[in-house]
Amino acid sequence: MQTFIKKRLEIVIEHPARKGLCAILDAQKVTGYSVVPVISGSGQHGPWEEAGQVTSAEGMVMVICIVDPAQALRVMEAVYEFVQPRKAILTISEVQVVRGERF
Amino acid sequence: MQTFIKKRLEIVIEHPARKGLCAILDAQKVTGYSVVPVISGSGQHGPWEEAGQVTSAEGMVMVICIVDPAQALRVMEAVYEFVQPRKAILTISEVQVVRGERF
Amino acid sequence: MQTFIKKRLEIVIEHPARKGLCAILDAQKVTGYSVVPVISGSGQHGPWEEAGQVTSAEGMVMVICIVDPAQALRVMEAVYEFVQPRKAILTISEVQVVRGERF
Amino acid sequence: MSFLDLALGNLLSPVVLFFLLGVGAAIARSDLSIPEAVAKFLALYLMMAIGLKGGVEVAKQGLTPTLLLAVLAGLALSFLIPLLAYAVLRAMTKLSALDAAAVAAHYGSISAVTLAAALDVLNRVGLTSEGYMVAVAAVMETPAIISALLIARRAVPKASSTTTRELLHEASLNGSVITLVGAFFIGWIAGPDGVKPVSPLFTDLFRGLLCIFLLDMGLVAGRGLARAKKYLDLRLVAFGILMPLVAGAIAAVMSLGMGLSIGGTMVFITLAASASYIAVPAAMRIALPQAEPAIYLTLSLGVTFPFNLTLGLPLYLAAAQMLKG
Amino acid sequence: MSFLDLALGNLLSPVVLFFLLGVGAAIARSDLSIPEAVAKFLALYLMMAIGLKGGVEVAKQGLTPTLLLAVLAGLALSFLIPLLAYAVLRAMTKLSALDAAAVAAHYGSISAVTLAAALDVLNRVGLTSEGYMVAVAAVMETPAIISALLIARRAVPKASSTTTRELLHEASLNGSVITLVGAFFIGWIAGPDGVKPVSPLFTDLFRGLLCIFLLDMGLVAGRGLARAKKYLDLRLVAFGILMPLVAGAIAAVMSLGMGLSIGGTMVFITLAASASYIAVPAAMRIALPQAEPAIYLTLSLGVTFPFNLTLGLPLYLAAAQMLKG
Amino acid sequence: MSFLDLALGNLLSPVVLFFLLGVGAAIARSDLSIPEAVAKFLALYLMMAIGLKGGVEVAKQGLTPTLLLAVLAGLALSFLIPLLAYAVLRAMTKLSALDAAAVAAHYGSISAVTLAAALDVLNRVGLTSEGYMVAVAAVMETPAIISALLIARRAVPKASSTTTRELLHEASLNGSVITLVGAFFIGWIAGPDGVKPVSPLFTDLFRGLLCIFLLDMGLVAGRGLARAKKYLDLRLVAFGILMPLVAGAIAAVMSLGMGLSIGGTMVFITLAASASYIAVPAAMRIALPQAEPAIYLTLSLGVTFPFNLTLGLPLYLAAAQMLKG
Ligand SMILES: Nc1ncnc2c1ncn2[C@@H]1O[C@H](COP(=O)(O)O)[C@@H](O)[C@H]1O
Ligand SMILES: Nc1ncnc2c1ncn2[C@@H]1O[C@H](COP(=O)(O)O)[C@@H](O)[C@H]1O
Ligand SMILES: Nc1ncnc2c1ncn2[C@@H]1O[C@H](COP(=O)(O)O)[C@@H](O)[C@H]1O
Ligand code: NA
Ligand code: NA
Ligand code: NA
Repeated sequence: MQTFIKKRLEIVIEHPARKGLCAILDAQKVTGYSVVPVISGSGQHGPWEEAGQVTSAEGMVMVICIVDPAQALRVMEAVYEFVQPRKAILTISEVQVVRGERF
Repeated sequence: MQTFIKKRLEIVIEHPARKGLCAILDAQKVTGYSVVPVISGSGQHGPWEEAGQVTSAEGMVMVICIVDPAQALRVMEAVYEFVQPRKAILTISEVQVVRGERF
Repeated sequence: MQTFIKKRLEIVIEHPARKGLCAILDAQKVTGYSVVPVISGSGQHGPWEEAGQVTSAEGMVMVICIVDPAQALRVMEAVYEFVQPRKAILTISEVQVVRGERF
Repeated sequence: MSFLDLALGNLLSPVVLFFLLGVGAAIARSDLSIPEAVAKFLALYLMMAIGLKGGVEVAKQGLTPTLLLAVLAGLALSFLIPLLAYAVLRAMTKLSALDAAAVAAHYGSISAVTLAAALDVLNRVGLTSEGYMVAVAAVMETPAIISALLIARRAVPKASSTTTRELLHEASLNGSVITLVGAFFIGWIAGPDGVKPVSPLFTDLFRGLLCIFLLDMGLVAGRGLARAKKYLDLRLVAFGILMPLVAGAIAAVMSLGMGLSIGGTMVFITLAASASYIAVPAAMRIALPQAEPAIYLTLSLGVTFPFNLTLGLPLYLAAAQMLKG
Repeated sequence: MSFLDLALGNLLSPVVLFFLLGVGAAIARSDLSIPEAVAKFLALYLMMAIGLKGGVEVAKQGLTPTLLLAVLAGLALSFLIPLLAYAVLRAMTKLSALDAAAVAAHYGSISAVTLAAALDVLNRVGLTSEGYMVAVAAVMETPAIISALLIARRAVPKASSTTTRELLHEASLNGSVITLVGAFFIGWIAGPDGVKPVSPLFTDLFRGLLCIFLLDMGLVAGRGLARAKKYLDLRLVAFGILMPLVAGAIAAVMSLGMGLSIGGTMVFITLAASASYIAVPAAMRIALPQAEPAIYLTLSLGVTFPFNLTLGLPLYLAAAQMLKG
Repeated sequence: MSFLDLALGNLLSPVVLFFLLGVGAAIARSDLSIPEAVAKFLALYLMMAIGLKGGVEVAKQGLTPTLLLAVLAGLALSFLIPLLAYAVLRAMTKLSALDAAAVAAHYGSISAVTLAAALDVLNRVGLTSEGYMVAVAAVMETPAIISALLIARRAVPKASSTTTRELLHEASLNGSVITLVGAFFIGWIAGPDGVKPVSPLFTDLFRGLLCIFLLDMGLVAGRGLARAKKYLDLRLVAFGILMPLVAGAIAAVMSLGMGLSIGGTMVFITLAASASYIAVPAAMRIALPQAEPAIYLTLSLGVTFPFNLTLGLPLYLAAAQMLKG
């Protein structure tokens, strides 16, 4: 079974900034992304919990985006520019996929 | 601390097809899997949001399965056959674990 | 764009033990962690579903923690000691980050 | 009451106004949203409330032979409407066989929230319907799925790897069907006195919670409309409005020989005219994964449901009054 | 009323019927489910409603010396039942010491939804209970956890790395205990007049929301039963039915000297007979992580709870009538 | 009634007691929590209930010229309070310009749950307020955000990459604003008769659900307080208590020329004195991402909201009685 190497971007970002991030990914013409909830966490700004919150100001989400290595750098730079002034974590890792032409 | 190399399958798949996928993983005798919610996303079929949905027809979930490299190919092929006609993303990456005999 | 290599710990652990795990991560002075919900799964103890549960005794969560490679071993050992007697999965993988000094 | 009066009264009721608020908010791209857990709970609540109400009515009125007639008529409609819908879609639109079969399934089945809104309309004009119409609704949920699957298999032999048996199991044990049927029998067994202590929740709050549910439906429908352009052309939109009228007309004709009350007739027409948006889409993702969900969801939720809710319901009531009045 | 009448009336009440619907749906492998957020909210609501009701009663009736007696008796039961349960489990079944201790903790503590169902049964037959029974319920939640931990430590010295103090903190600040106690005091402080404006929510909707909660409990219990075969043998099932009877009998005997009303006696027996399914399982995962949760959850939720709900409650009422009637 | 009577009656009402229960549970580190989905739903429900109520009142009383006056006064307050708050913060505290601007935005905008609690207080003492105060509340939500953004831009030119137009769109289409305004118009259009069938949900349950919402607010506020030490110093805490008093006093003075009833005056003061905790924090994360959220959330939710709820409301009522009594 042939596999292809891709990059997996994982961005933990504040809920209110999620729309903006997705707009940037769309503008970079990535083939897609998935958003996973984050229910609590801790960082330089201290710990937080989603439970009971009525404002989404403090919540975070995790955006996962599989991109082709040829485009990874471009996407990363655009994403980095957006997340840089914000509470956010951006990691990149290597994954393999079967349907290489999809990404 | 000794670690062992394993494979991490990450499958983003439609909510209604989740049971079917888990049945295939069970049939492949994987030692386990975990299902993580996906709350929104975008792809070839356009963007979607879980919020407010009463039908689960459009939602996606992420199934994560740690398998032994010796079995990874077999599991991947079985999974691929199932996800191939569906809206789904399948990625494989390398991870290390401590309790090697568990997987 | 310069990137730095870090370690990504991914721990699937029982909901009631989550506070304890986070306390250990805090004690290890990691720079942060994020907790992602798990809605169902299967393992040696059989399958489980979060739906409808009123007790959180059976649910699991996934704790993700990006750490510096220099500290990874220490953190892993502390985490391992805590998860060892419990239902839990601990995996480590390699990721790259842009803001290296953050972790 | 004339159709115009009925339509106006309907359009100005909070139930419809909240739906329109939802549609407007979605089109204006507001971030208003109802948590998924709450939306699913409200859907369940409506099923329980409708089921209980029907069961209590049957406990009060007893069973009549009309029941059997109505159930059989419902079964027949659910099986046959997909055939008609499929033929129309293939003749009139450019949908592929698979997509057409998937859409057809939705129109043979029913929409519980349209039923709830119909009961609310009847309530507002002071009419009631036969309690067993809930049983008719329940039997109409599933056959359309089977019917559509058979159509799809004939057109595209490799369309589906799901066996009919698996699908039948899946569809008849669908959570919303079970809740509706279960609550119906509970209402019947417990009777008016047994159900009374739970009526503050299941009767008094019905309309209020229906408003919130319809706000949510409006949001979802409005967001669906945003992508309608990509997936629907004018002919499909026309189908989404004409199909309920045709199916409703067939049901109206069938009802002539069935001895239903005005309210019962309106409910029967509504069931035929409504298109599923919970159970059938999920079943289609399993049975016909290659059919495009955006097509059938947008049609059912973005075109047919709003039409039925705003203009359809008063029309069906006017028709029922004409036929049985 | 005879036990048979009581049992039949109970089995045909919507509350129990919805529970059975849930069990049936789960066994038939329906995909019916209640979102976790809603289930947790309903559990919280029941606590608030029970607490307020109890507090208002105390505000109306004032405190009587029986209160102290009942609280002390409850404390004693919660501490001692685990000892008895542990001894029985080790003698009769093949459970390991750890698993037996963990199961024992559940039976010493109480189940709030069983209490809610008991209040519903009393309501149905037109009886009331002492308001302070809520306080008794609250004090019975935690001691069993400590008791079981001490047993486990003695049997398997390395069983737990949690200190008793940590656990005591954890258990007494458990969300459900806090809600129950808090609402009790709020009801007491605000009194009948203060609580009246909130009674449409906390009184009128009580039974309806209890139905939905029990539908959910039925689903969870039914799903648990699917794995019962793997974890429970006949002796464990027998334990799950006999233990509540034995604990209930002890409570019945204790109640003889306590001057409780019929309703209060039934509630006291029910508290003793019921097994925890929210607070204790979570505490056991922390304190005794190596005990198998499938065993104690299946026993408490899949065996003891259904037994109490269907046959136990009418039995405890009949017993209370016999003792105090 | 004297201020003391009012304050005591307020403190002993279930609504405030449940808030205090939540604060206590959070400080004691209980694991009590309300699922996020439920909390969001309750926030939405309060908006719908308040909006409908206001709309129905307007339908009953008709529009008066005071409406326009009150709306204009509200607009002005929402625009100007941030200027005042910013100046005070920069003069009195060590907050950076960005943080001060972000905090200022919260005080210009309003808190719907404080409004809900104010309506509850009026209800308890048998007073009502002008229905259109809901419209005033709605127009006060957004301008403060724009005002604060302009301040921040002037102080730190690169503070925000969001254009004013984007932000205006974002803020005015905020879900809670849309719900409040939408429900207001629905109440107005449907009128008393149209809204009656939904009043079991939106009127009868209002206070009960407010209790649960306030329990949740208490938990969130209490958890926020835990980190107050890190982010707030004494001067900031003083600001969180004095700012509502100052803003309320300004509103009181303005109300003198406005012909409002006692209830309306109290509501107007409350709107000015309350600080936003849903819409503004989210907008600030978008517009001024480098401002520290822990500061403005802790101030608004942990200091100003509890102050308003416990002592502020009776004070504002006493003031309104003095001015218009
Ligand atoms: N090292 C880390 N690993 C995983 N998640 C993190 C890490 N640091 C921060 N986060 C997440 O990002 C959020 C904001 O981080 P911070 O800006 O450092 O407070 C935290 O609350 C976590 O959810
Ligand atoms: N490149 C990607 N990275 C991450 N998730 C994706 C990607 N492409 C698609 N998805 C997810 O898979 C779903 C279906 O994809 P599609 O079939 O392309 O519409 C999307 O809505 C996303 O949730
Ligand atoms: N191989 C695996 N891959 C991913 N998740 C797993 C795996 N094994 C177990 N899990 C998760 O850990 C939970 C407990 O596992 P166990 O203790 O083996 O029953 C399961 O219910 C899954 O959620
Ligand atoms: Na139909
Ligand atoms: Na007990
Ligand atoms: Na204000």
